[in-house]
Parts: sequence; C-alpha cells; structure tokens
Amino acid sequence: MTKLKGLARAAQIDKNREERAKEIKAEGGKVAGYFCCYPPLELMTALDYMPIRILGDMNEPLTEADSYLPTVMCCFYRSIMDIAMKGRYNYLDAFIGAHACDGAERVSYIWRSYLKSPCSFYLDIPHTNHAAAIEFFKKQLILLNGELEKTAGKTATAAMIREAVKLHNRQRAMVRQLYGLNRNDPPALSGSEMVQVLVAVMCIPVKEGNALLEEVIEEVRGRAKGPEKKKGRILIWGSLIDDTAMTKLIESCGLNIVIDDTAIGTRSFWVDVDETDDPYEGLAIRYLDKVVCPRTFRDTKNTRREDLDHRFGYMKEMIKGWGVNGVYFNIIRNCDPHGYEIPELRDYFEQMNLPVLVVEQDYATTALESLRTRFQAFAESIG
Amino acid sequence: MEDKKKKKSSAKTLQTAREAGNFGKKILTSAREAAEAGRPVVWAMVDWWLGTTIAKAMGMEICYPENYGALCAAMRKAEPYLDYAEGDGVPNTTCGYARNCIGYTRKLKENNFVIPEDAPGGGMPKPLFLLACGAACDARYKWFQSLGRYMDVPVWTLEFPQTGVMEYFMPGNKKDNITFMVQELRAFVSFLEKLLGKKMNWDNLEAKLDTLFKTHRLAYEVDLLRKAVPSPAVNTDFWALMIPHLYMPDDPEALEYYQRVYDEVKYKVDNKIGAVPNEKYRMIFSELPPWHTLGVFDEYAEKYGVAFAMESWNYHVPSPLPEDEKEKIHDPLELIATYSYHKFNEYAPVALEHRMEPSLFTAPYLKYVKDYRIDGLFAHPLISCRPATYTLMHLRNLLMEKFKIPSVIVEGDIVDIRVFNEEESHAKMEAFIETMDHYREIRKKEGFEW
Amino acid sequence: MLFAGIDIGSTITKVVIKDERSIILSTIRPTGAEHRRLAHEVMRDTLEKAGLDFEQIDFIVATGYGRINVPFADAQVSEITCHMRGVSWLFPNVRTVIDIGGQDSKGIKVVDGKVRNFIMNDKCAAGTGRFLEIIADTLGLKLEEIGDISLRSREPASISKTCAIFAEQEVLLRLSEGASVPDILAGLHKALADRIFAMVSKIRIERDVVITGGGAKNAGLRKWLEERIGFPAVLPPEPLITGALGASILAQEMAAKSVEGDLALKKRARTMEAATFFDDDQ
Amino acid sequence: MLQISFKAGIDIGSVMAKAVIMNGDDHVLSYGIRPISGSFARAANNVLTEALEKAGLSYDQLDIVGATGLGASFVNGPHIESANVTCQSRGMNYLFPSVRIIIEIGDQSSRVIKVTESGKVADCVINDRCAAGSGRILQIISKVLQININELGGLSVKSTKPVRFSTACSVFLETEIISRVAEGTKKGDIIAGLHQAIASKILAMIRKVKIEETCGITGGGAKDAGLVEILQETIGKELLVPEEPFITAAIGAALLATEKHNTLD
Repeated sequence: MTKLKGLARAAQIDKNREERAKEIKAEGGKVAGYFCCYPPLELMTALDYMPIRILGDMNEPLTEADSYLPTVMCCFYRSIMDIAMKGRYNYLDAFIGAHACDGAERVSYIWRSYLKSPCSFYLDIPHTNHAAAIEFFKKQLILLNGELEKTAGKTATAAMIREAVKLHNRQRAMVRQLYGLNRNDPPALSGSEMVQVLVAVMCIPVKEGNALLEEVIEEVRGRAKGPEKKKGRILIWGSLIDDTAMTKLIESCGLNIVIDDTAIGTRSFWVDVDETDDPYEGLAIRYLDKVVCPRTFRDTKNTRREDLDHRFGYMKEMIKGWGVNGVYFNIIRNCDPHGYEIPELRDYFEQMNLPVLVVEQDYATTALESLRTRFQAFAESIG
Repeated sequence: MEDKKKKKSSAKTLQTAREAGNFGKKILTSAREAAEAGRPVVWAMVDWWLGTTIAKAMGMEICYPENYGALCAAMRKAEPYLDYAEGDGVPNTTCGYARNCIGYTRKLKENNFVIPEDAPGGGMPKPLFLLACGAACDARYKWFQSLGRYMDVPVWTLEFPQTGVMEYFMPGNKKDNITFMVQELRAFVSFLEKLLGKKMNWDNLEAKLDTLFKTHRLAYEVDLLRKAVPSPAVNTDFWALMIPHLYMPDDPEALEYYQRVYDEVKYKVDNKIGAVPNEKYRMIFSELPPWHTLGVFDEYAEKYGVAFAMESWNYHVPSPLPEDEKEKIHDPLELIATYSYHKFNEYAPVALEHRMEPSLFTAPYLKYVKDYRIDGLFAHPLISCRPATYTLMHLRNLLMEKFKIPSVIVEGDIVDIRVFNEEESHAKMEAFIETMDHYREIRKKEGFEW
Repeated sequence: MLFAGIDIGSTITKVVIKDERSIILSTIRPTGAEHRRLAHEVMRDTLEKAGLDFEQIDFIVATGYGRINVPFADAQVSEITCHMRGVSWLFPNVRTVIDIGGQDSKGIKVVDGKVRNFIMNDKCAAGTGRFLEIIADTLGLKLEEIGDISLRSREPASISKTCAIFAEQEVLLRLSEGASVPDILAGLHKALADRIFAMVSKIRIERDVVITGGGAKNAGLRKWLEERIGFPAVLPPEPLITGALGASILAQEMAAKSVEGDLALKKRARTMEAATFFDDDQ
Repeated sequence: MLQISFKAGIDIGSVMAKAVIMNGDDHVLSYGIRPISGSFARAANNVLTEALEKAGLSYDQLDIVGATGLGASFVNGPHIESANVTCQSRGMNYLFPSVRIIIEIGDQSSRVIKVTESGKVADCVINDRCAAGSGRILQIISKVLQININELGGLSVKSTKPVRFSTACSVFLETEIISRVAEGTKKGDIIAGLHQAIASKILAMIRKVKIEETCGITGGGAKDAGLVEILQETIGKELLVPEEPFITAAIGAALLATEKHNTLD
C-alpha cells in the first residue's frame, strides 16, 4: 500500500480514527482520551501519551445508550456513551473527563462508573473566567498531571511541558494558516476537507499532525482546483461537526463553509498557550479563558451592547475577514449552552444584516437528508 | 389552554405541610413590597444557601424563578409563557422553568416592567440583578444570561465546583475547592457593595446564618424521623415543606414553623401514625415532581398502599456540619462555602464504597434506600430538565445491581402537563407492585435487611 | 415567452404555466406517493390541455419534495423560496406565509419580497396535514369535509397526544366516552393549530399572514389558527398552487437573466422523464 | 373462595378486541378476535359473544370476567380490570412457564417485560409517547405491499440490501415505503430494512432489563416470522412464539381476575 499524503491521508485517518492509537498501543505507547477542548493536550503530550479526542459516531444506531442515559440528553454525548459501551474506546490508558458542559460532565461520571481505565481523571472546569477561577483551574491541572504521571511512570518537568506547548502552538498556528487560505473566494479548502484534517490531527500524535498539516497546506496552495465558487459563504456556529456527511450535505446546497466557531474547528486552535515561566499558568489561562464557548460565563458588561460585543465580538472579525454572508447555527439537539444563546446571537447577526439558519440536528446520518430543503432555501435567501 | 383535566393538587398528610404555601406567598409578597418601597429585589437560582443568604444580609429581597415556574405549573398557567419563549426562538428542549421565566420576562417588558394583572401568584417584580449559580446545570446561568434580551440588568454567576468522587479524596483538593468558593464569595460581596453603594452588614449575615443552621437542624431531624415505619410524612408533604428550608431558612418565621413540623412528625412517629393508611410499599422518588398533578401520589397511596418515604436528594438539607469543623471556621463566607460544598459532596464516601460516580444525584439514594427501607424507585424523567434526568437510568442500574431494588419509569415534566400520561402511570404502577413483591423476596433470599 | 413551474409534492403534483403577465393554466393532480414518479406526465397533460408544445416553454423550474433531479426542468429551487415568491406575487403585502402541507408544515417570513427567515417541522408528522388525514380515515370521513364538520362543535374534546398514531387511539377513546364527532374534530383541529402556531411563532408572525397548502382549505383549521394569531389570515384563490406559481415566476426571472444561446442549450437537454426524489438512493 | 367453572378474559386494544373462555382448570376452551371498528363497547360485546358461542356457553355461565387494554372500561357487565403488562406476563407464563423475557410488539407500542417464575412482572420497559418502532408499521407495510403480515418474513430473509430509512416516524415511514415501492426497490429489501430498524429498537429495550435465557414474543408483531427471525439473530436467543399471539393478554386477564378475586375474599 502506498502511503497517502496530505488531504488523502487526512481523509484516511478520519475514516479510521482509532488506527494510529491502536498502532501506538501495539508499539508499547500510551493513549489518553479526552472530552471537548478543555483538557490541555500539552500535559498528555509531555508525558508521551498520544491525546485522542473522544468523539461520537453519527453512523452508529444507538442501542446501548438508552440503558445509561435518558433520551432527553445531548445526542452527541449519548452517541459517545453508546460506542464506548460497545468497546470502541477500550484501548485508552487514560480517560480525561471534563466539566465542559452538563453533557460532558454527566457522561464523564457515568463513563467512569462502567468503564475503568488505568488512569482516569475528571477535570472540573469553573464556570467563569474570574481570577480565582483561573487559579483554581491551575490547581486542577496540577492534579490531572499528577494522575497522568502515575500511569505514565514518569514525571513531567516544566521543560517537558514547555516543549509540548511549543509543539501544540505550532499546530495551532498551522491550522490558522489553513483557515487563512479560506479568506479567498472560492475558499481553498472545503468544509468537508477541513473536518477531515482537523479530526485527523486530533487522532494522531502532535508531531505527526504537524507534518500532516505541512503537507496539506502545501497541497492546497499548489492545487489548481479546490471548491467551486458558490453564492453562500457561511460561518458555522455551534457545538461541533465531526462527520463529513453533515458538511457534504451543506456544501451540496450551494453553500461554501469558509469559517466556523465550533469545538472541532477554530475553538480548538484559534489561540495559543502563552509560554509562561510556570507552564500551568499559561495553560490555565488559555484553556479556561481564551477558549471561547458559551459554556463559560463572562461577567456582564456595563451596557447591553458592550456585553454582546464582549461575548460575540470575535465573530465580527471572522465575518469581515472571511467575507461571510450567512450564518448557520448547528445545534445538536438538547444542547443547553448553545440553545439559550440562539435568540441573542441571532439578533446580533441579523443586526449585521446576515441571514441566520438554525437547525437542531439529532447527530445521526440517517436524519440528515430531511434537512436538505432547509439548507437549499437558506442558500437561496443569501444575496 | 383550557384543559379539561381536573386540577389535581395533593391533599398532603401533615397539618403543617398545608401551611407551607404561605411561605411561597410570602416570598412573592415581600419582593413586591420591597419593589414598591424602592428596595432592591434579586431574582436568584436556588444556590444551596451560597449567595442568597449574603444578598439577604445586604437587605435584598429574593424571588426564585425556578419556584415561580413550579407555581405557574401548579396553577396550570405556564403554557402562555412557554409559548412566548418558544416563539422567541428558545428551543423547546430547554428547561421548562427557564421558558416559563423567559416568557414571563418578555411579558413584563412588554408591560413596561409593571407586573401584569394576570401574573400567577401576583408575579415577580423587576430585579436589580440576577443571581445565577453554576451548581447542578448549565441552564441555571445561561438562562439568566439570556434574559439580557429583555432587561438590561447584570448577572452574577456563583461558582460552585463540581468534584468527581476520586478527585474529592485527593489530598488538598477539598481545601482548594472551598478556598476558591470563598474567593468567589468575596468577589460577590464586592459586586454587591458596588451595586448597592453600601457596605456589607457582617453582623446581620452571622445572625442569618445562625437561624439558617437552626432551621436546617430541624429539617434534618425531620428527615431522620421519616425513617420510621410506617412513614410519618410523604413526598407530597416534603415538596411543601421544602419551601421554608430551601428558600428562607434564615427567616425566624421558618425556624418557628419547622419546630412545629418537627413536633407533628415526632408525634406521628411516637404514636405510629402513618401518613398513608395501610402502608404496604415504601418508595423513593427522583428527582423533580409533576407539579401540575401532585394528586396522583395520593391516588397511588390509596390504591396500592404506596408511601413515598423519601425523595429528591437535591432539595433536602445536608447533615449538619460537625461542630468541631464548624468551630474552627471564623469567616462567615468560609462557613457558607464549606456548608454548601458539604451539601454536594457529603455522599462521596458512599460513592467511593460502591465504586461509582457521581456523588451527586445518585450516591445519596444508595444510602437512602437502606435507611428508609425502600422497595422501589419512582423515576420521573423530565422532557425539559436534564440535570434531574441525566442520572436516572444510571441510578436505576445501580439500585438493581447493588440492592436488588427495581425502578418504575414514568416520563413527564415539571411544567408541561401535556407530556404526562396519568392513566399510563397507573397501569405502570399496577404492574410495578408485582415487581416490588418479587424483589422483596429476592432481597430476603440474598440476606438484605429489608 | 412562456414559463412553467412544477411543484412535485409528496402526494400532489401542481403545474403552473404563465406568460410575462399572467397565469395561463394550472393543474393540480393528486399523484399519490405511489404515482409521484409520474410528475412528467402531469406536465405533459397540462401542456396538452393548454394546447402547447413542450418546446414552446422557455424556462421550467421545479420545486417540492421531488425536485432533486427533474429531467424536464431547467433549474430547481426549494419550495420555501417558491412559496414565498408565489404568495408575494399574489399578495404584495404579505409578511408571513404559513404553508400546511401533507408531509410538512412551514412558516416563511417575507421582507422586501425576500425570504428573511423560515421554519419547518421535523422528524414527526404531528404538526402536518397528514395528522388530519389519518384521523379522517379513522372516522371514516373525507379529508375535505372534516374542517366544516368541526365548526359545528360547541365544546371541543381534549386531545393531548401529539403523535398522529396515538391521537388516533385518543379519538377512539373520546368516541367511546360519547363525545360527538364535531367535538372530537374541533379538538383535533385546535391541537393541530396550536402546534402550527407554536412553530410559526418562532419567526414572529406579522401581518399580512397568508395560509397556503392543503391545510389552508380546511375551514376548521383556519378558524383555530386565526384565533391563535389574533387576526384574519389571507387565503389565496387556490392555496395549493403557490409553490408552482412561484416556480413559474422564478422561471421567468431566470430566463430573463440567461443568455439566449444558453436557453436553447438548456431546452435541448430537457427530457420528459421521471423525476428523482430526495430519498432516492444515490 | 369462589368456585369457578368458567371464566373469560377480554383484551380491548386499540385495533383488535380479543376474548378467551377458560374453564375452572385454566384450560382455554375457545377464543375470539375482532377488529374494534370504531366502538370499544360493541367490539367487546361481540368478541365475548363470539368466544362464548364457540365454547357453547352462555354469558350467565361465566363466574368471572377479567378485562384489560385501552378499552377495558367499556366492557359491559361486572368485570375485574388489570394492567396490560401484568396480563401479558401471566398469559405468556401460562403458555410458556420457562419464559423470563417477553417481547410484545403491539400496534401502538412495544414493550419488553421481564417475568418471574410465577408470571409476575419483574421489570418492564415501555416505548411510549411516539409510535416510532411500534408494530403499527407492520400493518402499514402489509397494506402498502398488499401482502399478509405472515408473508413478510419470507420476503425479508431473501434481502441482500436492506433499505436504510431516514425516519422513525411511522407516518413518514409509510410515505417512504410507498415511494420506495414506486421506485422499484425490492419488497424484500424494504421489509428487511424495517425489520432491522425494529429489531435494533427492541435490542436497546432488552439491554435495559438485561437478557435472560428463555425469551418469548407476543402481540401482533409475533405473527411476522421475518421479524421474529431477525430479532432472534439480533438478540442471540431463540424466541418462543404462541400459537395465537393476539390472545395472550386476554388469557392473563382471565387468570388475574381469578387471582384478584381470591385475594379479596
């Protein structure tokens, strides 16, 4: 078999997400699975764990989840619990649950009750970005590191963590560079390709991820034919999209996905970790304060306008920089942090004269086709 | 919606429980009076006495929109508010209390912040600020934040750390958690002082705390008395009783009242007077009840001899802080933080013993079922409340695995009456009686005490 | 020049033929799910009736559930846009369109003749016309008559089930309890109107409201909907054809924007064959 | 204690009314099955009369009548009502004493019941609120394909490419099935796709009560041999099927009425 490169390799990894993890296990290495974009990857990398983002599977019919979780909860985390109970993540040496949102929090608990891995940690994440919260979060990170060390059988020195910070910052910079190529019209990379690349780098060691990103950037820059030009250039806001079935549907309806504010997308890569003397300091600030997600409460500002800009203003940059002319709110059903945000954020974009499409989806590929009319009508309403 | 179903409130078995409604009324009247007199009013989430006691010590009156949601539901007047909120684009999968409140706030705004005439229970006046809380669920701060769309008032979110079971026992972690909470409470005090332009009244706070602990001590004693067979009080009593201890334990009236509750329950225990005539089965309920149809529990009692001996961990007071621990704490904020944290983590040892998570919403039940000699769990998954629902399947598995206690699952909602199928619930209960019989036998065979 | 719009719905196919100024002819043919692949025949029959040749139509736009690949059309546009355009042409003051179809219900917000926002029901037949169809079937009545019968009710029965199949069971119960058919029907219409209202409220209902689709023909449903909305809604002369009408208007616009050579090319590529549907295997 | 010579059990469901006549030794003497056709009361009356006629008995000879189902309260004359789940448990236990898991695929809902040796309900999972996954869809598909429900199986097993449906809603499924037929999709593939969807739903329910050694199936869905086969494969257990799956709850209703009567005495 010839070794694939660049986008083709990314697509291959995306299709077979556990492949590298299992190979690394076979070679005697260790793998750490984590929830959402809050557990610092640097701590895992520093101790030679390969970090792997725990995702669901939109193609897998739920048969186990109902025994552990009621139907009214987040469809994404239901899917995670379903495939986890079917043994999909049995290979993990470390499980890092996280209090990212109710879904992640509760599934972390329930996961740990039924699935035991050598190392298991539940990372509490404060709700605010107050100074005390950052200080507390830092202490949680130190506890997490202590647990990872026990199973790794080694200690992470400040230098090792700083080294990992450099590697991951480099990865983030390259992802941003890749997004930057989408400022053009047509964008250099389709939304589906972006999902494949980002999921891929979340499923392989950081150095391999960086090498892959280099290949992808070079390939995309050099290729003659990327995505077609389309009338709609949209931003996707919402929890996450981790399957190209979703992006392909959107892209087949006259819409190019040029930028996103989601947890598999920019939220995981948009800001770097500061290289502070105490590496935990930089990690705590970056992961708690700088990662944007509606799950973090930011203190009310003096006026309504200020408050909204404080919470959503960063997306104005995206809209301008990427020439966005429509916004799609991708709501995975039963997501509270995003659900409560809909009316306010919708107003915010509509005041900028941007059409907004809100879809509550069930995180199942079988339920996608019925959304086609919505995307098509949305595309027709743009411009 | 002019529903033809009869309004079905519960008769309640305790004389004192029938009075508890006055406390609910008092909350709303005091708030309205304060608003009229130009004194500050706060809308607050139930915060397990973390921030609300402090706000009260600063002379603020508190309304509880969650409780207001239950009230609107019990009066069957929530639908128009729910429709309003959904119309504004809030997904109908979000919390019923939240949608009720969002709809109410929109209506309030449309009425220029004069309480609409038809507001159930007289309505809640416009607040000076919103006191959100991180404990239990995301909705309880996201919902307040989303009210910014209707009124320009600040939101303060109280940090309430959520510790995992293994992590609870890690050296230094409990202390770090409480330190964090205290720091946050200090910041909250500064926020209040700035907002009100006056200094915190520490003496007042200490006096309130003193009353709170006394009221809670009695509420705790009442819970202990309820271990008696036959059960002296049941879930429908509790949901009335909880108003004073959950929302206003620092009120001397609540303290006086709870003394009477204690006396009544004690008398019933001493004289073996059961809340349910012919108590045959003792059940536990989890988590939030169908406020619109509480009467259904009276029917179960009458038809099957079911006594709901215990219920809903979240709304019970915790065990008192050990005196020696309490004596070491001199900062009232530290005392508050320690107590609230204690409420959420006191069952961590139980969770550890059973090698399960989480210690909240599940572990308490593993202790209750033994203490209260429980035959079965009545699980009430809510269509619109995830925190009170997430763990129910898990709890069901745990009770069966560890104690051979079966569960009956009856879906419904706290606010939305349309999703509760009363006839079906009776059919399920009828079958469940046999199930409880069956597992009683099994428990006997396997050597359980009850 | 001549233009055509065809709206291939899940059970009914509608065709509108139009010139620069007005509608020349429209056809409504209940094709039924089993015959929906015969949409091209509805087109052919319509042309025949109008005495026109396929070649004479300058531009054809397809819409509806079966629009995905229509070999005899030049373009396909979603039914949301088409309904909006059709309704706006008939009623320039329209701000809200409520379309109650067999398989789905939708609300469309119109601002300056453009779709500003829209909403559709999902995954469940609870808020659609199919709900009434099933009940009519249960009661042995015709879909066309149940709306009028419901108006005779004095005390609507309470119907709490949202699932059409469970509602059917509830209907049986109410019947057995002695409720009258008009009361039961009124209860059902009210329940359906409540659900549609709740959904459409999300896009903020504003005047003028136009109701289209099969549901618009049901007087009982209209009555309850108007009661919830708080003011009368406007009814098109033929509520079923607004989608096809919009498609024909878009055909006219697209033709105007096209270069002549392109039009001829497109015409040559058309074939009078069956359409492909959304759920067809790719 | 009442001396019982003859007893009846009546199950008034949403689509079918069923009645059984049993003697004092709990032997089934006869049974009747009739469609509801718009009136619970009439159907109840007719189906009981039919069963009585078959047994050569008159109404007056019945010592006790048990009733269950949605329309149980519309049964004329004195009777003892019991919950449907309990009746299914007793009825299936009567027919198959070794069965510990009962899968019931009814018209409106599906249930998985765990039963004790004595036929009591040890646990139960009910799929309510939405008819997705209920047996109704089997009726619909039989109607659309114009084949009898017990012929579905023969076609299903031959399928090589089961259809993957995009909806769970029975109402939408009907349309989807109709159009698949129109497109020329093989009947077998459509049916197999449906069977698989139902089987995976049932599997999820069984997981909640934990599987046991001996399992049985009842309700209208049990008449569909293809479904039974796919279910057996999915859950990895053989399923015992009653000769007449419609009447198991009616049998249970008769047995329970006697039981209840005796405990009252």
